[in-house]
Amino acid sequence: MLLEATNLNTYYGESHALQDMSLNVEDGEVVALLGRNGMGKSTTMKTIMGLLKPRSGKVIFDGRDITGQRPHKVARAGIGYVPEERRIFPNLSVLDNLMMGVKGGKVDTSNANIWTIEKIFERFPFMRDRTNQKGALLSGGEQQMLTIGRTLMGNPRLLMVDEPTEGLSPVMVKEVRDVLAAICKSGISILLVEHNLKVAMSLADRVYLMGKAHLGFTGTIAELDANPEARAKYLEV
Amino acid sequence: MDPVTAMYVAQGMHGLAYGMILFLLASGLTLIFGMMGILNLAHATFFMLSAYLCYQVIAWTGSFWLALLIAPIVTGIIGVLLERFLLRKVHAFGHIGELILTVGVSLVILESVKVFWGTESLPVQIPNVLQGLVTAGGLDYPIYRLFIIGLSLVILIVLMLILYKTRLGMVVRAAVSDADMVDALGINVPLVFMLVFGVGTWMAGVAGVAIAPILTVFPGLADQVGMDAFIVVVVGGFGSLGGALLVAIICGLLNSYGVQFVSQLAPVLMYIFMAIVLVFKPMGLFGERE
Amino acid sequence: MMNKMLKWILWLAGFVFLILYPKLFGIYYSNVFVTFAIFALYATSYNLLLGYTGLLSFGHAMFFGTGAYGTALALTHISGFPLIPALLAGALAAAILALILCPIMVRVGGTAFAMLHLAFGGLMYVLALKLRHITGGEDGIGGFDIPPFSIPGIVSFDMTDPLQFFYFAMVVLIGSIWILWFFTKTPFGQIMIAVRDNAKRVDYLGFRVPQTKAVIYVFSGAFCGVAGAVYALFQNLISAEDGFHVMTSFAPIMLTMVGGIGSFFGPIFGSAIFGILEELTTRYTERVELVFGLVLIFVIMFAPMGFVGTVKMIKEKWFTRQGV
Amino acid sequence: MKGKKWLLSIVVVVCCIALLGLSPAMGAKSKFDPSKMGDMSDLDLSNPVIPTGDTIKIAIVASFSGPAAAVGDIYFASVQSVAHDYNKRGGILVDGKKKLVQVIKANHESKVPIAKKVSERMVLQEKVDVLWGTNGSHLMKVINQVADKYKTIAVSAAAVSDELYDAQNFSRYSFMTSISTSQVGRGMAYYYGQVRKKETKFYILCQDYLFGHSIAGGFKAGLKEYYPDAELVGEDYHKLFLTDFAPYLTKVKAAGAEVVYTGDWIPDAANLLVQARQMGLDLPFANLFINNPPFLQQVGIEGTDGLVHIGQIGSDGKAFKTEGQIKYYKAWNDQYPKWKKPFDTTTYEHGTGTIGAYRMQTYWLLDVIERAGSTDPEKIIKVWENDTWEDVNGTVYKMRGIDHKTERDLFIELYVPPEQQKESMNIEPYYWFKDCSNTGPSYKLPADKVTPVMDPKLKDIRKGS
Repeated sequence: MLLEATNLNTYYGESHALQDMSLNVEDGEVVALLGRNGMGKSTTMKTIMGLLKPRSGKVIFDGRDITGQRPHKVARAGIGYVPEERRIFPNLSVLDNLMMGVKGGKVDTSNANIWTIEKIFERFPFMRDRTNQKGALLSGGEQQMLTIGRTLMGNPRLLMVDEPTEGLSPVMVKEVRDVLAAICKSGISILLVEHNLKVAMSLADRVYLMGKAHLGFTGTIAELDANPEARAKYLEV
Repeated sequence: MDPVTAMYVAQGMHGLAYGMILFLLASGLTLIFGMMGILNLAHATFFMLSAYLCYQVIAWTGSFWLALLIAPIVTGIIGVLLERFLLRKVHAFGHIGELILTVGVSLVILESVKVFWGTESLPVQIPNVLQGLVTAGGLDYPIYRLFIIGLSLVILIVLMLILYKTRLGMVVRAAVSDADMVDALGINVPLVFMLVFGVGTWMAGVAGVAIAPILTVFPGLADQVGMDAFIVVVVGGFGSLGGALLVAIICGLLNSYGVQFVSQLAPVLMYIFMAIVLVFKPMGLFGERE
Repeated sequence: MMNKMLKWILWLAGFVFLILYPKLFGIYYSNVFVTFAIFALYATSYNLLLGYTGLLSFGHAMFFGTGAYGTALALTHISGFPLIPALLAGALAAAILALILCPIMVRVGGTAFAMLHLAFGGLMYVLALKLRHITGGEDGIGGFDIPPFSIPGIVSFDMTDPLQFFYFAMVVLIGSIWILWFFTKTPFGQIMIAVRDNAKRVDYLGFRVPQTKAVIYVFSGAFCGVAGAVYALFQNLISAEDGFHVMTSFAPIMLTMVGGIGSFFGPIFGSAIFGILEELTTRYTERVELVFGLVLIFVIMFAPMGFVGTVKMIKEKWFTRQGV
Repeated sequence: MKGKKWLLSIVVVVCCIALLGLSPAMGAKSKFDPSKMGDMSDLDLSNPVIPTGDTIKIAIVASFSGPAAAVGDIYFASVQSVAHDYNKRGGILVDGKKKLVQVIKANHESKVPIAKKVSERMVLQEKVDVLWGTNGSHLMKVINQVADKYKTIAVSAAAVSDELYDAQNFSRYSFMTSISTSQVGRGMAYYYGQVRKKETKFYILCQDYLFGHSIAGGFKAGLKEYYPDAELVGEDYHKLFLTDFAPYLTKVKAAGAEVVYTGDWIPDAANLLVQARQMGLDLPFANLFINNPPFLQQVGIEGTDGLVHIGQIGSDGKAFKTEGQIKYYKAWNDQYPKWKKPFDTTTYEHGTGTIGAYRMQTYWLLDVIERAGSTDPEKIIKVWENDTWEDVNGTVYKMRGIDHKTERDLFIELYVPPEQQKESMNIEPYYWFKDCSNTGPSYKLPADKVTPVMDPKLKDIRKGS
């Protein structure tokens, strides 16, 4: 088991945003976390990432307890986080944005499996021509790619991607999907929060459905397909 | 140069010198706010503390240069300790908490200064090499004020080089716009915070030492300069070094030419400038982030 | 039923206590109490904004100062001006200032809101310093005649008598605090809380957020003005320093934080705590600022929810333990 | 024979009364007598002996914290030294009982509301007999208001604005023993116009508040009166606690001024002068507050040479002309080396100058109480109004009955390097401070040339009372 979160309870002030949330991700697996707005999907990710501190519960990553650790420690343990709203650094150039993702500031060129700037450019060719452009000047889709690329520069073993296709054009949505599929193929596990059910279904091996602040349903894609009640209860508006 | 032109040029130089002092103070303030969202109301107190430390180092060693080296560093270390052991702990309670905490800290420092050094004005001499005037084209100008302008420029250039040419600078610039994200990328942001806080207070310390020989060192030293630096940060835009530099110089010039032409209104000009800018750009001239 | 009765008994006891207070403690402590009540009203009006809409202002001294100057100027320049209109002049002046500012203020929030207030507060301060012929500058205006509180033909109370002024101030200040409290209980007050918690949702529900903010803003400014007006009457002097200095803007923030943010009565407790603290420190030490600094640090480090929050927490802990 | 003797004695008595009452210059009603001083060898300001219980209580309402905290210490040192003297003499007989003098610090923190509160506390709770104040006219105004309201004697020993005792602000419980702004202005103008007659171009640079405008106004009025040929080449008012004086100084330079008249106090006066010298502006500064030793040391001998100080205490020429003056001086100066913080700085080395003025005013106050034989304010007022009293240097102080301002000679002191200071410091070691300028030549400005202004409206008001 790569990631194992058990019985997480997180609060925003007095409101109980996450109730006994549990999930796990196997090595090389794509897991989708689905549910309607405001159910706690992003909260789950933030809690795992250490951006929010759970009051109780446990997060084990690769056999190590990372519960409530500072985000940079979680990141160094091997979790890459691609947040909602993309959150690139608007005042930094494309290249600097990518370099921000490098842990320790230096790219280890001795290891062939490591992500380098060159590899990122191969994957996202548009960046090559715009290395010195400020992040703020990129389009939404490009910013999304940049965020993913930036996270990849840290060589994560697990990528947590929050709503990557939100607000993108259909062409861009497809491109993001393809990128994620390719990343998965390269052996990186993915935990995905996605509104676009089609994209999610096409990528995921398993799904978790969230009700208000808690886990509603869990199973493989096939099991979800076979369970219209769960879909009605947790997904349809 | 005829005497009238010389007077105007001299006023411009005064404005520049005061503006650079303001910049030294404001740059730390604006970086700290930009990165951490902390309105450090103790910032000007560090400026005052450093002036006292400067006095003390000179009293012990007789060397202004040693004071210029040591006093800001000690001030910076105290700043680091403040960040590490107090501010970091209250971060979770929001900005008002940090604000009140820095007010508390500034009061404590102010009183401690009085316990150690008393309340009388203390003298600091200009070092011998920097005494006197330099004459050029009919204009006499104090060497020490030129030194202040020069020193500030050097610090400004070094600061810019670090910010725009090093990885550390990149991290700082990134953290100004989104500190949490930088943390989530595996960079130890609390450590960077502590460093920036230290550098910020160090620069306040340099400003304190630089101004000590012009002013007597007394407990109320921080009040006016502190408020002016605050205006610079607000008008320049939180987190914007360029904004701080530009507005600091504008404020310095408003100050000196204000005295020259509309003496009675001189202190009001800066506030009117601030009010006008903020009405049209509530986040300041170069502020972006809410 | 019992609860209601207890409440009434408490109110009555408080009322009797206030009436007897000057007799019990003498003129000096009566004056101390008036100061406390002025700052309690000031901080409570301020907290209407901070605690209920989450808007942090660094410049509320301008309303306090405008209220004080309004009253003082009215009494200085209009001979025979009666007491209540003078008080209202202060409140009105502050309300008008708030009205003028609110088109600018309501469209911003967060840091920008705070900084705009810092700017305008600072501007008011330097203007008060500079327009010496109107405001008296650093020295302020004072020595104006305090008119008696009179209902023609029925009664007249001499307001220069500390005792009679005490009762007058209590009626005005506690009355104002009561109005503010009542205000938070109205449907409008409830919307106000909703604005703080989720401005977007209130917008969806059809209430206009900027307008809601504007009403609260003016209301808060006006009552800060009342506090200032009473202050001017009480001190018989108002100067730029007391009226408009940034520390005067800071006072209600500190009182609110120490008393407990997000609670209506927090600022009142804060004002009481600071009042008592000031009494003690000025008596026993010259290091007044050191004590205040340490108190602020202590509160933020160990009791960030302030007095009310801490009491609530202790109470909850105690009750849960009882439950077990 | 018998009849003639009777007549003669009447003539003598009448003459004596006339001499005493009509001509203060011939001898004041009372005076400071050094020979009566108690043993001051145990005067230790850092460990003051302060009696408690049934005492005569003097509250020093001043700033003991905040930026001006040093001022409170100076007041305390001055008043406490006098109280110590009286206590060593066994106290003062008031209301049938010998009472010691208790000095109480009342910290107004330089804030108006605190000043009011602490003054009220002193009156209502500590039951002090005298409120002794203070730096800042606006604060003194508050003290006077409290004094008036609760009928307690107040002494303005350090606030110098004439307006405090005009028709609007006058309180019969408050007495102004200090110099006033109109006296300073007139005195300076008299010196430059009638004594020195050299410089003609003056620049006024004062602080922008009531006091600054008041002291500038006094000088302008004085120039009109005593120096019509003088030219005012500039006039500026800067804000308090200013950081950068350079823009003002550049204007002063450009205006071609020969003398800068400033009402600034420390630290503004110090910063003004330091920055002026740094900018190569070597003009004399005429000022009331520059006699502060630490500041003089900072600016150094060169920087302070030629300064012109106006003082309310001093003497014409040599400072020490009588044994009594030396005894009085030594009572302080001999004890100074053993004092600790904050009384170990050069400010406290000599009990003369500003400190001397505060001390003398306090001696006058206690002398008045002694003669009133009571701490009853009414009795004190009766003695003090129109009182004349001679200080240690022989200067006669007259408390003007109508507006409670003090008429007295003033002194102009020129600042010179240590080796020339023996002109005033005529005893060992023949200089005041060895590393900075101080009083050398000094001139007396006769009291009738420098009377403080009087608000004419007061005459009508006080007749009614």
